[in-house]
Amino acid sequence: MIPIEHYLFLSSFMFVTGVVGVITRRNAIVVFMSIELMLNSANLVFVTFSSYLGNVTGQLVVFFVMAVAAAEAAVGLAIIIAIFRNKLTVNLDEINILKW
Amino acid sequence: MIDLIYLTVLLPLIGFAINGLLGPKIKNEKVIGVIGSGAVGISFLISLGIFFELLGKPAAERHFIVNLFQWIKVDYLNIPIGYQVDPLSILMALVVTGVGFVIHVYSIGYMHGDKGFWRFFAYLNLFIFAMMNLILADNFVLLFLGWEGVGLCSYLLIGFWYDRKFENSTTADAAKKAFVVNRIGDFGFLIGMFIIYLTFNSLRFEEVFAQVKLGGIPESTFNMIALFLFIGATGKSAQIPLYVWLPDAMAGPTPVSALIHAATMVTAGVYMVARTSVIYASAPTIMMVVAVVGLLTAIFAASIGLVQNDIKKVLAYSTVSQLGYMFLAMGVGAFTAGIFHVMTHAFFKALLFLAAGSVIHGMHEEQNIQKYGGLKKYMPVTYLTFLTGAIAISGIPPFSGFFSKDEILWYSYANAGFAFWLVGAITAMLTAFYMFRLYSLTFEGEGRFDHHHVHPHESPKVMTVPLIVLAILSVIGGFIGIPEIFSGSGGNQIKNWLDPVFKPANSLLAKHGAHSHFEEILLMAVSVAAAAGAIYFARFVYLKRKDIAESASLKFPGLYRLLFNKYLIDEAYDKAIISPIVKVSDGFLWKFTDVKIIDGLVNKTASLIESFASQIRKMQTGVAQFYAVIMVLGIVIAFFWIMASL
Amino acid sequence: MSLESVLFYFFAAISIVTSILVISSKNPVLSALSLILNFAGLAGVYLTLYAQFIAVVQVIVYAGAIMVLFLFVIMLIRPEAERNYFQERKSFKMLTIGIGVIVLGQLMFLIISGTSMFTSGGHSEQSLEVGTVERIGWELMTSYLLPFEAIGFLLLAASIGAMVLAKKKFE
Amino acid sequence: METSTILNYLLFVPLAGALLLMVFPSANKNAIRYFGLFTSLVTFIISLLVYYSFDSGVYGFDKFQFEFKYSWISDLSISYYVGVDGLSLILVLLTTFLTPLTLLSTWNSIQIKVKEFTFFMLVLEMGMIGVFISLDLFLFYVFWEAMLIPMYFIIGIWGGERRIYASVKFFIYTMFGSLLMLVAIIWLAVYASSSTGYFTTNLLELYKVSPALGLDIQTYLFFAFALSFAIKVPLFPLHTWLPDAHVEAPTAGSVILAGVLLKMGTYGLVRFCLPLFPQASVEYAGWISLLAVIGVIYGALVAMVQKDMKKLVAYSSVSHLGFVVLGIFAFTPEGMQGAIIQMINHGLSTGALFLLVGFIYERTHTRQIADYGGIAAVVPVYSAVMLIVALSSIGLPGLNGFIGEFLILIGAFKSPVLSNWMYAIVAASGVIFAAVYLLWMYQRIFFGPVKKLELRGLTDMNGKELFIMVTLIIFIVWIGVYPTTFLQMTDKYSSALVNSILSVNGIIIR
Repeated sequence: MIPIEHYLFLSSFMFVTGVVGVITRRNAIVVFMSIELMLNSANLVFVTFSSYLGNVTGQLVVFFVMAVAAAEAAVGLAIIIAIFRNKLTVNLDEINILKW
Repeated sequence: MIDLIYLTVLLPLIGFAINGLLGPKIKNEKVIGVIGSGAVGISFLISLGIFFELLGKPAAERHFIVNLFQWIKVDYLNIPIGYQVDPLSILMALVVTGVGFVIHVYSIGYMHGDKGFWRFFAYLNLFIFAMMNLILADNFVLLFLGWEGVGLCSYLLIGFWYDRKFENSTTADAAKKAFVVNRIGDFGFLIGMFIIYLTFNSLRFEEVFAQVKLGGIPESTFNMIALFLFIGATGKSAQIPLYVWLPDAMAGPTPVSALIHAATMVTAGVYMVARTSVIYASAPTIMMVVAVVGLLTAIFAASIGLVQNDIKKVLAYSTVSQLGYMFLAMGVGAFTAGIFHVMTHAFFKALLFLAAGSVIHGMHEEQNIQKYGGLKKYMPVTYLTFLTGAIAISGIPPFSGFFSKDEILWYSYANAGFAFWLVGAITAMLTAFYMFRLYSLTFEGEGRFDHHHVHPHESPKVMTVPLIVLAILSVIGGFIGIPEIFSGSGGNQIKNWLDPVFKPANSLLAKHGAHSHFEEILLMAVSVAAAAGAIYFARFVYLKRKDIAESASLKFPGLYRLLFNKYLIDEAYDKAIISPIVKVSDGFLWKFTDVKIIDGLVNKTASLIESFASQIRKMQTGVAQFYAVIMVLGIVIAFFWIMASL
Repeated sequence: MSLESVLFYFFAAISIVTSILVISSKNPVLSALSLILNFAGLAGVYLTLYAQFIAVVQVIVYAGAIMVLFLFVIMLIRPEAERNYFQERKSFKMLTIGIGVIVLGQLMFLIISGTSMFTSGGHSEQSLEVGTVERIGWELMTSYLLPFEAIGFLLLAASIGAMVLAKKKFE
Repeated sequence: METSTILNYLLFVPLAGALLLMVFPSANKNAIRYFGLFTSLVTFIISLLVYYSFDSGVYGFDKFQFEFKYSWISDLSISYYVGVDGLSLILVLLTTFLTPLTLLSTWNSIQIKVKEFTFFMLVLEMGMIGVFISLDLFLFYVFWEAMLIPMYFIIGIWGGERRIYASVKFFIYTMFGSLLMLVAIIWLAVYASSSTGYFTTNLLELYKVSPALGLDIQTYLFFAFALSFAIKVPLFPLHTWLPDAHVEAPTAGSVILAGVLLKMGTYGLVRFCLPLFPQASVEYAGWISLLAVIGVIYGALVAMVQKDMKKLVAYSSVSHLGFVVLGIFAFTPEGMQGAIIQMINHGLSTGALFLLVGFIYERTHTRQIADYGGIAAVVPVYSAVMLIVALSSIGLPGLNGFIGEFLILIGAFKSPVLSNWMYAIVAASGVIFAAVYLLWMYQRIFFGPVKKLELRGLTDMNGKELFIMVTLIIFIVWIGVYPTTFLQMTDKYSSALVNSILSVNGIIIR
């Protein structure tokens, strides 16, 4: 019998790792991966509660999240390719035109 | 017949519409001229018919109002388009349409070949329309419509040759000046009208005058009304201080000067004062103001007229001077005499202008009298008629000017005192002098024009016949107003005719002590003698001893220049009023207040916000990860908040 | 210690280690591979929660499809390694990690202090039924039919979008 | 309450036309123009139908006809509630009359993005009609704001060189005032809910409860409303957006702006400020009238020295609208009637002036007065038409301007509220300046010798232009000679409004 907190701790840890990754890394692809990490940590919470509460909805949401994640990955990576094609870099420090 | 009065107004309007809209298509000058003159001619005939119809009625019943339709109605304010037929209005209508018709006919010849021929006749008809409204109106607002309407026509006709130069500026400038100065007067008229409405709750002559007669209204109110109305009159009738537009109005074609700026429109102010005589009679102070202003204008303009060299300018200042006479008459309570003078003046001044036009026509548009001379052998009809007019205006019996002018002088002596008579008589003398200066320099002596290039010739019949008609009127016009000392009690026809109109006013005026017939005859003799002397002196100076005039001007160079430059009034107005207003509007109101302060404040507010925002937006670095840090910090704070609330 | 517990801690340990590897390795390829491992570990964790369907999908979709996409992109554009990653912006990184630790601490505090709320519903044990393929399939085809269709549509749109974006310059 | 749906047609025909326009191919400019004209003509005919069955004998400022009500946001008692009385109707007629003429005038001058232009014009027409017929403050506010957008685009896309500056200034300036009004609307509705028991923006219900508010509250609300309207009027010193907007706007934009949009400000004052806050209106009438009189003189003086024709006409609007405001705040039937008729006059005369300036601008591409001179001989018809319109603006008796100014001045003179002749006397001196600036401009443009060689090649007005001007001049003369047609529409309304306000304030006249 595993206490529910352990699942949540695991999820929290992965989430924070993802956050740190998003902030510190400058390679757009790695930042993207960190985001996937955060998504998965959220998924874990959904599944955990679904299982503990005996409610199937959480798992269905996870299913949808995965689909969205897949879509997002496809589009996001395409954007990264497009940016790379234009600027020949995926270093986020150099992609800073979104300002005044 | 009286019901047809509206036709006298409508016909000129129809003439205007036909000539104005179809004129360029018609092209045929004869057709245009006949339409224009015909409209006025028929109006004259109708007026004449109504006149005789009135004549056939007892004096007390000669008053009719013909209402056409309701014009403005709000609450208690009810203004109809309605025409009033009474002795005064029908007399004026006869003068306007009669002289108007003659001048229309004359214009056919004078304007021959002008590219704006149709336009000219359209404007003239429009003028007659407006003038008839002014005269026949049965309420102040309709009168004001005519009042402004004649101002408009004056504007259009002064600026008729809009591409020509006139003196130092353009005809368009003169036209604008006329309209604007008139407007200043109209402003006064409007205010006077408002006070009338406020006091009497009506703007219809009948109702207002009926209430005036009832009394109970303080004199100060009447003073105010009369003063503001008089401001309107000074604008329209070219009195001090608003006379400045009339000399410039000579920029228009000569028939216009004759019709509008001598015979009819400029007398509108006199007519208005006569029409509201009851109000003036209730405001004796303002009556005195009117008399003084009239007198001052008379002598002031006459003195300027002494030295002018432009034939039309002399006549213009003479007109101003004569108008001053009319106001003097109004001011001293001689309403009948004033209107009488309006009528005779219309005859002889129109005559003088038309004759001057004929001279100008024959002299190839030359207007400087120093370049005339000896014209009587080239244009005999013009010469004779002009002489008739000059004698008439000088007040030599039995020409018409004598009767009306002398009546005025007599009343100013009887009602206002010797000083008024004296100044009036001096003015009469000056008038005789400058008229015969003009006459002598133009028609007598040696020709001073370039005989090779200028070939003076008499004008065609269409122009001379009107001259003859007016000359006859100038001679006999005075006989309807023979003073009672000659014709016996009740022998003054025009006085009898106008008596019903002025009776209320006369009954309000204080009666002065009786004067003997001897006094009257003595004064008359003195003034006639003075005029005759002035005529002789003028002929002597300008025909025999030209050196006197020159040496006089050299002896008093300051005075001469002052007179020649018309007392520098125009310049003073320009310096003191016009250019400061323009400068303040341009430099202070617009470029400073409007652009810098008001709009500057608006734009400053916007730019302040903008500069503040441009500081804030620096936070937007464009580095997405920086935003992420901020977001996480936000999460930290949010969590702490949740923890604290647990 | 039951087998469940052993498996859970084992997979959890894999997930934790690999997640750290994802964000700390210089080479993006290494990060990607670590992420695959992380997803696999998560799939194991899902199994301990009796979420069979999700676990399998996790492996197939995430570890299989998505991560392959990542690797392809990495290969395609060959981003240079973040050479100075460990030297540059040390203080900023430490600060970020500090913030991360604070957030983790807050989350743990909230989890601990909120446990009573989770368990008060009476279900303190994992449910065996909800994670089956049959159950999820049934739900998807009945109550969640509209979202299901919508998500299909979204994927279609995304794939078209990805193609448009990744295409050669569109003039 | 009798309901009628005719106002809905009036409102939505232009919108439907605008939407239908979407399916037209952009290249077919003439089809678009004809369709736009057709739609606006249909709207005009509908408004004539409304006029035909309108009963002008109804006494009261809160009696509306052709009412239609449909609950919109029922929780807040906000409804789509429209209706007309004389005041609304006369302005609606002005709107529907000017719009087709304006569209006709753009036949040649607008060549780019014709479809978009026509679309915006039709949407604008709907917005303007909506403002005039709304009987719900919230609905009014929606139209009031909605109408800014098409105008913003009309100035911003088809305008002159500094069009962006002008359009943004126009938008933000007007928006600023409107937002205060929105606050005031909500505030008023909240206050009113304490006596009605529920929140409502229904104008007729607010008419009943609002005058009972205390003077201090009324003052705040009055100024919030009045500020918004005063900007629109525009009342001195809030007028500076107007010259910029007019100068940069295309001719059609200027015409609509001057002809109708400015009237919304004065309409708002009459419809909302006065009856909703009678005590405050009377309390501050002196100050507002003072600003109005300053505006009359100031606008005229500044207009006098302008070098750009459009700017001159724009400043003359400031002067004319000053008259209107003075008439409104005189609180006499004469002043009110004069103000209403003067709104129409200004729409016709100034609209015509802008059209005329636009006509000549199309030919010479300059609006500087100094670039012209002596063209009366070249374009006689044009100069004659210009003269008539200028005279109407000057206020020559017999033409429309006189009726309005005369009534306003006479109203201000006998005003029981202003009780000082100086307002009217000073304002009356504005008639002098009106003559000065317009005639001076006229003289500089038309009189004298022809100034430049290229001016000799000017062509006179074509048939379309002449048609537009003749139509306008017919009304200019009509109002001048027989204003009863128009005065009687609002006769009862004006007396009722004035009497009610005066009786609320305990002022007895006569």
